[in-house]
Amino acid sequence: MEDSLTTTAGTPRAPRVRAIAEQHLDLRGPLLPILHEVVAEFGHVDRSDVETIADVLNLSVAEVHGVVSFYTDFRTEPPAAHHVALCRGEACQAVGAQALFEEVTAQHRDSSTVEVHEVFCLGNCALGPSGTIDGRLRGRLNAESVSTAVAR
Amino acid sequence: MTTVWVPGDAAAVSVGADEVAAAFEAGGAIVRRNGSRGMLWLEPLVEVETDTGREGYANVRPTDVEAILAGTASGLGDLDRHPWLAGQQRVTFARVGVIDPQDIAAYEAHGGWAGLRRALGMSAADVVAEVTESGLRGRGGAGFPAGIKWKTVSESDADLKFVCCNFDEGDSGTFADRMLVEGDPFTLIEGMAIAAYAVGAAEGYIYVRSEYPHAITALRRAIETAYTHGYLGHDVAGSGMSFDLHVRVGAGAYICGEESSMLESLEGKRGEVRAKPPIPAISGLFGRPTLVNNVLSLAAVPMILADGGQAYAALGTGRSRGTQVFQLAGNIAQGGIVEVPFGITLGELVNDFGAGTLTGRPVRAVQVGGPLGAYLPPDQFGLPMDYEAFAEAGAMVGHGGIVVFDDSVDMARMARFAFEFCAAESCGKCTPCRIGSVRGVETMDRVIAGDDPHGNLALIDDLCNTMTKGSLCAMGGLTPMPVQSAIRHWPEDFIADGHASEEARP
Amino acid sequence: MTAHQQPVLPPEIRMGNDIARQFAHLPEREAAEMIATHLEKFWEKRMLRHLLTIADPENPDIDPLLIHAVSCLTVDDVDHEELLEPSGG
Amino acid sequence: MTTYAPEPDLGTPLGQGADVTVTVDGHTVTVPGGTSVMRAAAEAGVSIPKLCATDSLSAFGSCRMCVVEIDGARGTPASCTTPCTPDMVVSTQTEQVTEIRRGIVELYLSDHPADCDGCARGNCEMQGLARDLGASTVRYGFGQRHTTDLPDDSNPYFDYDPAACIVCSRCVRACSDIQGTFALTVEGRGFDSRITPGGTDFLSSECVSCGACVQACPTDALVEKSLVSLGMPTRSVDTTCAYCGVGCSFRAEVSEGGDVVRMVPSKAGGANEGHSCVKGRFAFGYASHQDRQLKPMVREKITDEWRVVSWEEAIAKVATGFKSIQEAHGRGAIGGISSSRCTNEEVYVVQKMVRAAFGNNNVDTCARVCHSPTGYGLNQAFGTSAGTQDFKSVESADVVLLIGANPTDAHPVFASRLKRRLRQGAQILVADPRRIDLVRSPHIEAAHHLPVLPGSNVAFVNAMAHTIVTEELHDLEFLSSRCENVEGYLEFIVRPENSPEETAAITGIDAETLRSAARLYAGADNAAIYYGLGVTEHSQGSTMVMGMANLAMITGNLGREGVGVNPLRGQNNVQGSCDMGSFPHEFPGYRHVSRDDVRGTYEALWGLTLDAEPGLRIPNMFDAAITGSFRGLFVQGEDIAQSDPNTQHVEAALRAMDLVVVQDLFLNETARFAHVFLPGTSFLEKDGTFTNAERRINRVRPVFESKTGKSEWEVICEISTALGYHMAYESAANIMDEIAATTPTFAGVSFERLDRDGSLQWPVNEAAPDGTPTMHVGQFVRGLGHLSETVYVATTERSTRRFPLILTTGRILTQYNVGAQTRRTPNQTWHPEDVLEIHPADAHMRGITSGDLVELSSRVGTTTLRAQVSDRMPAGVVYTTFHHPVTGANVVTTENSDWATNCPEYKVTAVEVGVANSRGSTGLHTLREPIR
Repeated sequence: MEDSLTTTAGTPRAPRVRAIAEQHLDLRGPLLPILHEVVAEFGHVDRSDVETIADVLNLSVAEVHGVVSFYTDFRTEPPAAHHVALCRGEACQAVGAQALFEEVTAQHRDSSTVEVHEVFCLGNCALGPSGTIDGRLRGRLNAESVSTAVAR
Repeated sequence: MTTVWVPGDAAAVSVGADEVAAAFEAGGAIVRRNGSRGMLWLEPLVEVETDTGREGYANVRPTDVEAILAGTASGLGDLDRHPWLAGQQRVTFARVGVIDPQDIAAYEAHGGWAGLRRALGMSAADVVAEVTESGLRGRGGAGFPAGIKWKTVSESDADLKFVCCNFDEGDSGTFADRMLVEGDPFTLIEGMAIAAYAVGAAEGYIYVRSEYPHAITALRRAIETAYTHGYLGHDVAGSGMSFDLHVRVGAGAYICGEESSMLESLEGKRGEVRAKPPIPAISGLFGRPTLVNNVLSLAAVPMILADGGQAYAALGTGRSRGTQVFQLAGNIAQGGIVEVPFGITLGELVNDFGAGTLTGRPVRAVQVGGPLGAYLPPDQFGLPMDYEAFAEAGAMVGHGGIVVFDDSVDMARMARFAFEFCAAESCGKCTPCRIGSVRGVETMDRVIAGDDPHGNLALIDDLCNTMTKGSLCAMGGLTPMPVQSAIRHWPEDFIADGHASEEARP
Repeated sequence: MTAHQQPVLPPEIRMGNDIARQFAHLPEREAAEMIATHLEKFWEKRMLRHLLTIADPENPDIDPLLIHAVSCLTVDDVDHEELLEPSGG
Repeated sequence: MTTYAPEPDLGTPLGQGADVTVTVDGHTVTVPGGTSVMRAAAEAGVSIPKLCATDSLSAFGSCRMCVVEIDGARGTPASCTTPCTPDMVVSTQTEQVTEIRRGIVELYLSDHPADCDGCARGNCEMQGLARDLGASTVRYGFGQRHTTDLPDDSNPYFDYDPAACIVCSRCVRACSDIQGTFALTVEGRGFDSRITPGGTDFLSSECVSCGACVQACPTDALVEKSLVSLGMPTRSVDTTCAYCGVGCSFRAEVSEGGDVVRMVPSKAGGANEGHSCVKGRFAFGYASHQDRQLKPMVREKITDEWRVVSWEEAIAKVATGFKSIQEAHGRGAIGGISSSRCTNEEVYVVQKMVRAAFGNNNVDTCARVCHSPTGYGLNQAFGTSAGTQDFKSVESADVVLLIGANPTDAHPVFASRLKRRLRQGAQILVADPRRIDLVRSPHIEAAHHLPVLPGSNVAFVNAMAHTIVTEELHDLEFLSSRCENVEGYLEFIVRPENSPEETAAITGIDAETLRSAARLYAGADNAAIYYGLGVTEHSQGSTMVMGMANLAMITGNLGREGVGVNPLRGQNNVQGSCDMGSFPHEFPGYRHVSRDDVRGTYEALWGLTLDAEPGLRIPNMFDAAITGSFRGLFVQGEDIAQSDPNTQHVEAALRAMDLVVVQDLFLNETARFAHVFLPGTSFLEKDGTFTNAERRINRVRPVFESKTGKSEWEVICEISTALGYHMAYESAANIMDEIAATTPTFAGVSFERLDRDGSLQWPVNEAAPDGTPTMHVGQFVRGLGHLSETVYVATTERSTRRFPLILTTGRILTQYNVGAQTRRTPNQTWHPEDVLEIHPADAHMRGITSGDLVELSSRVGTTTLRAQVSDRMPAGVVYTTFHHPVTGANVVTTENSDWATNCPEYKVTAVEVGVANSRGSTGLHTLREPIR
C-alpha cells in the first residue's frame, strides 16, 4: 500500500517517522506519544515504523512490537474511509446498544469504506447508546442516526 | 446583547450543543461555553443570563434558538434553584457548569487557588495531615485512605518523585472525571500541585484515556494557562516550588485504569499489571516513589485545603467521609451527576434523583461501581452509599457509577458480558483472568443454551472462586462479582426451570 | 604475492629495532642497557648470537640504539641475577 | 557422573537484607530480608507449586499457582512476590490454596494440546503439577485456544511451539533480564497473549540463540531439537565449556545411547551462574562430527597419502624422528606448541615433555598470539600475569572502560552480566575503532564511544592519564602508599605530547570527548577496565597493558570489588596454559627458567638437569625453521597455518621442517604440512581442569570415553618415554597433584577439592586457602605497583598510497577462532563466510556494494572475500573475521609483532580493497596453494 512507504504529501515515510520519534526523545517513556502521532499522521503503525522507532528509542524491535500489539489504538492496518465505534458498555446496553451494534455491524459487514468497531464506554453513559462516527462523539444513537452521520 | 451559556461538555456536544452554540452566535448572542450542570437528560441545556439569574432551557435544538432569544420559549427558571441541583451538595463539582472552564480569572473568583495558597504556607507534613484528617478515600474505586498513601510517598526518600493522576475512567456508567476535567480543569491542576507539594514531587502526569478527546483538549489548554499564570513550572504561585505537569494519553486499554498497569503504560510499556509489593508509593513510575490518585480524589483536595480537613470530614457517614459524585446512567429518566455526602441510599439516587427508568418500565437491576461491580435488585435500594455497607452486601461503591436496567434485561446475558468484557480487556498477565475470562464466556454460553445448566453453573462457581482468589488484580478478581450477583439475585435467568441449583448459588 | 613484499630484514634486526624504538626516549646508555636486559631475558641464545654476528654498525637498517645494546650483551655469561624476576610472556 | 535429575529450582533469588525468620508449614527457616515466601519455603524443604517463577529470574507473579495463606494476612497472596517479614507464619498446603491451584491447572490444561503427555521434555513442569494436584480432568470442554500459530522451527537448535506455551513470560524475562537482548515479547493481550520473537520467526529475529529462553521454559514450548530427536537424557556430567575464556559451567546431559542431548548451563557455575551463549549451549556437535580423525596417521613426505597406523607406530615414529633431528642438528632443533584449548594437565605435560625429554625450553603456546602482552604488562605493573578481578566484580563497577574488546560477540555470557550492570545505571566507555554493539543496543548506550584508530592505543591511554593528572583527578593517596616510580611517571605523563589535544590527530578521538571520558573514569567510585585482543595484538601491546595498569593505579582503582584491569581471554584455557609454564622463558607459575631455586625444584622431582636459558617463541621457531636450525615441531591443538599471521611465512617454515607432528581433532590447515597426525580428544572426553579469565579453575569431566582410545596426556607421556625420559601418571588428578606440589599459586588445588567446592580462583595457598577472587588487596603481588613511562611509538605498519586502508580483525558471535569447531555445527547458519566490513565512503570510492566479492591485499598477500558496507566502521578502516580457512584472512597479516612478546600485530595491516572481478578473479577462493 502506498502510504506504508510515503506520506500523503509524498515524502518518504521512514524519515518522517524518525523525525516524529526524535521530537519526543526528551519525554520520559516517549513510546506511546510517538505511536499516537504516527497513527494520527499515517492512520496506522507499519512494521517499518516499529523498526524505526525501536532504533530511535534504543529499544528492541520486539519490545515496540509488543507495545503496539497491546493497545487497540495502535492499529497495524490502514483504516477505512469511515470509522464507526459503538459502545457496548453496560450503560449503553441498558438502552439497546447490543441490538444497535449488531444491526450496524451487519449493515456494513461487506463494506470497504465503513468499518465498525466496538468500544467499551465513551463516558457518555446517561445519553446512550453512544458512539463515535469518524471520531466525533454522538449520543442517543439509533440505526438511522448512525446511517445519516456516516453518509454525511 | 444577550449572553447565553451553551455547555462545551462532550455529552452536551454529543447531542448537538455545538450546533446550538453556532445558532446562537448567528442569532447575535454572546455565546459562552460552560461545563455541563450534570443534568444530562436535559442536554443541550442552555442558560440565558438575566437580571435574576441564569434561565435554563432544556433539550435545545438550533431551531429553538430564535424563540429563546425572543423570550418566547418556556424555560426551567433560574437553574441554581432547580430542585435537582438544590438537592445536592456540590463540593468537587461546585464550579462545574457554572464558569467557563478555561477562564482562570473566573476560577479564582469562584474560590480557586485558595487551597494551594494555604497549602504552600504550611509544611508539607501539615498538608498531609490535613488530607488525613479529611478522611478522604480514593475515589477511583478501591477507597484506600488518601492520607496514608500521601504520607508513604512523602516519607520515601528519592531524588525524584512523581504524582500521577489516574484519569483512565473506563468503567461503563462513569463520567464524573471527564465532566470535572471538561467543566473545571483548574481544580484538578490545583489538587495535583498541592499533592506534589505535600509529597515532594517535581513532576506530575495525568493519564487520560484516548476515548476522551474533549477532556484532553480542555486539560492541555488549562495546563498551558496555568503555566502562563505561574501556577505550574519552576515557581508555583511564587513559592519557589517547582512542578511540571504533563498529559499522557492512553491507547485503548481498560486495564490501564489499574494503577500499576497505568504506570507501565506511562513508562511506554505494555499495560501489564505489576505484582505488589513494591507499592507505587515506594517504587512506582520509573521505580520512583509515586503518588497515584484518581481525578476526583485530587479534585477534592483544593477544597479540603481551603476549608480544612475537618469541614470535609463533617460530611458523610461511617468511614466514608465527604461527598461522592454519583453518576446515574443507563436506562434512567434523569441521568447525570449527583454530588451528595455518603450515606444517601441507592433508592434515593435511582428513584428520587433518577426518576426511575427512561423507558418507564420497572427497574429490574442496578449495577453499581462499573463492570466489576455487583448487580443489585430493587429490594436492596435501602443500602446506604457507604464503602463498608456495600462491601458487606457483596457489592462495591467503586467510582460511584450507577447503571440502571429495566425489566427487559436478561441477567444471564449480562453475566456473560462480564466475562466477555474481562476477556476483551484483561492484560493477560495472570492465568485466572487470562484464560478464566474466556472459559467463563464459553461456559455461560452453554448455560444460556440450556446445556447442563446446573453442572455448568457449578463450574462457573468454581471458576469464580479461582478468579476471585487467584487473580493478580481487581480485573480478574472482581469479574466474578457481577456474575455471581446476577446468578444470586436472578437465578431464573440462568435456569429454564427458574431455579439455579443450590450448589451453584454463591 | 611476493611482488608486494618489501626487502625483508633478518628477524633479529626487525625485532631488535622494534625493541630499540621503545627505549629511544631514554638516555642512550640507560636505554641500551635496558634493551640488552630485555634481550637476554626473553631471547633464545642462538638468536642473540645471530644478532651479534649481523649487528653491523654500518648497516643503515639497524637502529643505532640496538647496536649500542648489542655491545652490552654478555651472551655467554648471562647475569642470572637480573633474570630472577618473574616476567610473564 | 550422576543419573539424570534436573537442577533444583528454588523459585526466586534470595533477598539481600538482614535475616528474617519465618515459619512455613511448621518448619522454621531464616533467610535474608527481601527473600520471597516461596524461596524461604524451598530453603525449608517445602516445595510450593509454581510455573512463572524460576530462581534465575525475579518474581513475576503471573501464574498464581504459588498462592499460600499467611496468618493475619488477607486473601491468598502469591508466595513468589510476597517477601518474608519477621515471624510470618505461612501455610502452603491448605484446602483453600489447593483448590485454587487445581482451578488454575484446569484452566491451563483447557488451553493445552490434549496429547501433551507425550511431550519431548518429559519434565514439563505444568504436567507435573497437574499430576501432583490430581487435576487431570478439564470440565471446560472444547474451547478456544490462545493461538493457532504453527510451530516455528527456524532456529537450528530449538523449536518453538506456541500451542504448548503457557504464556508465563519466563522466556521473555530471561531474554531481557538475563541475556539482555530483549528479542522476545508478548504479543496481543488477554487471552490472545502469545510469545513472539518480535512478530517474526526466531531465525530472522533479534534472537542471538543464547538458549536462556529454552532454559527458562517450563513446558515443551521452547525445546532443544536434540531433545526431540534423542529423547530424554538419562544421566548428566558437570563440566566446563571449551569455547571462550569465560569458562561457563555446564551439565552435559547424555542419552541412554551415550549421545550428548544438550548442554545445560549450571546455576552453580561461578563464571556464568546459569547462563550460556549459542556456542557453549548448542554448538557441541563438532565433538561427534564425521570429520574427526580418530586414528593416528603417518606419512614420509607431506605430499604422500596419509597412512593409518597404530598408536605404537605413530609414537615410535615421532620419537625416532625427533631423536634423529636432535642428533643431526642439536638439542635445540625441535620444540613444541601447547594449546589453550587443552586442559591444564595436558599443557603441563607438554611443557614437561619439552623441557625434560626434548631437553630444551622451546615450548610456547597459542597464547603467544593473543594475550602474551597481558602476561608481560600486568607482570611488570603488578607482579603477576593475570586479571585482577572475578567476573562478579563487574556488578559493583560504576564506570566500565572497555578497550579493544567486543564481549557481546566474543564473551557473550560476560557481556550479559555487564549489560545488566549497565541497565542498573553503570556507565560504559567504549574504546574501539568499530561501533560495536555495546556502543548502542537496546537499553545500553555508551557514555562515549572513543573510536581509537588501530595502532594508537598507547597514545589514547596516555591522553586519558594526562587528563586525569593535569586536572588533578588522580588518587595521590593510593599512589604514594601503593606505587613506585610515581614522580617519574607523573613527570612523563603531564608532558604536552600526551595531552588529548596533541594526541587527537593520532588517535582520531576528539580531545573534548576524551577529556570527558577521562573525567568520568576518574570520577567513578569504582571504575573497571576490561580489554581484549584489540589491546594486545599490536606492536605496542605490552606497553598498552602497562598503560592501562597505570590508569587504574593513578585513580586507585585496584584491590577491591568493582575495579581493576581485566583481560577477556580468548580461549577457554589461555590463562591456564600460561599458568602451566608453556612459555619458553618460564616454568609454571611465571617463574623464569634462569631461577636456580625453581629449576632446582623440578630437577629434583624430575631427576634431570634443566636448561637455564629461554627457548624459542613460536615466531622464532618459524624464523629458525626457515634458516634451517629448527627442524622438528610438535603442535597440539593450534592451527598455526590458519591462525598465525603471514600465512605464507608460516607455511614456508612448516614446509622446511623434517618432522611436523600435529595433535588435533581434525585434519586442520597445519596438518597439511604434518608427517604425523595424532588424534586429539574433545572437551567431552577430557578429564582435567580449565582456568578461565578470572583465574577460576574449573573441572572438565569426561562425558564419554575418548574416541581415540587415549587421553592426550597419555600420548604425551608415551612420546616422552619413547624419547628416553620416562613419564607416567595414574590420572589427570595425579598431574594436578604435581602442579600443586611445585607451583606456589596452585598449592591448595586438587581434583578432590575442586569436586567438593566447584571451582577455585588462584592463588590458592596458605595465605588464601579458599582462593582469591580479587587480587592485590592491600598490596600488589610485587609489593609496590610499578608505573611505567609508556611512551607512544607508532607502528611501522602505515597506510600508504598503495595500501591506503587499515585492516583490523575480530570475531563474531556464532563462530569461534579458526572455526574448526563452530564450522562443524549449525552455527554456520548465521555466519557462513567471513565478510569484509567497509565504511560507505571507502566502498563508494571503490565502486563496492554490499555482497560484492572483493580482493583484499596487503604487502604480504591477497585474499578474496565478500564485502559488507557498514557505517559501524570508521572511514579508512576495514574489518574482517578469521573463522573460515577459505578466506584465510591471515594471508594478508604481516610479520609485525609486539616489541616485548612478539604477539602478532593482527590489528593493524595496511591494505587495499577492490572489486574482485575487476581484477580478473572469478570467485571466492584463496591464493593458498595446494600441497601437490
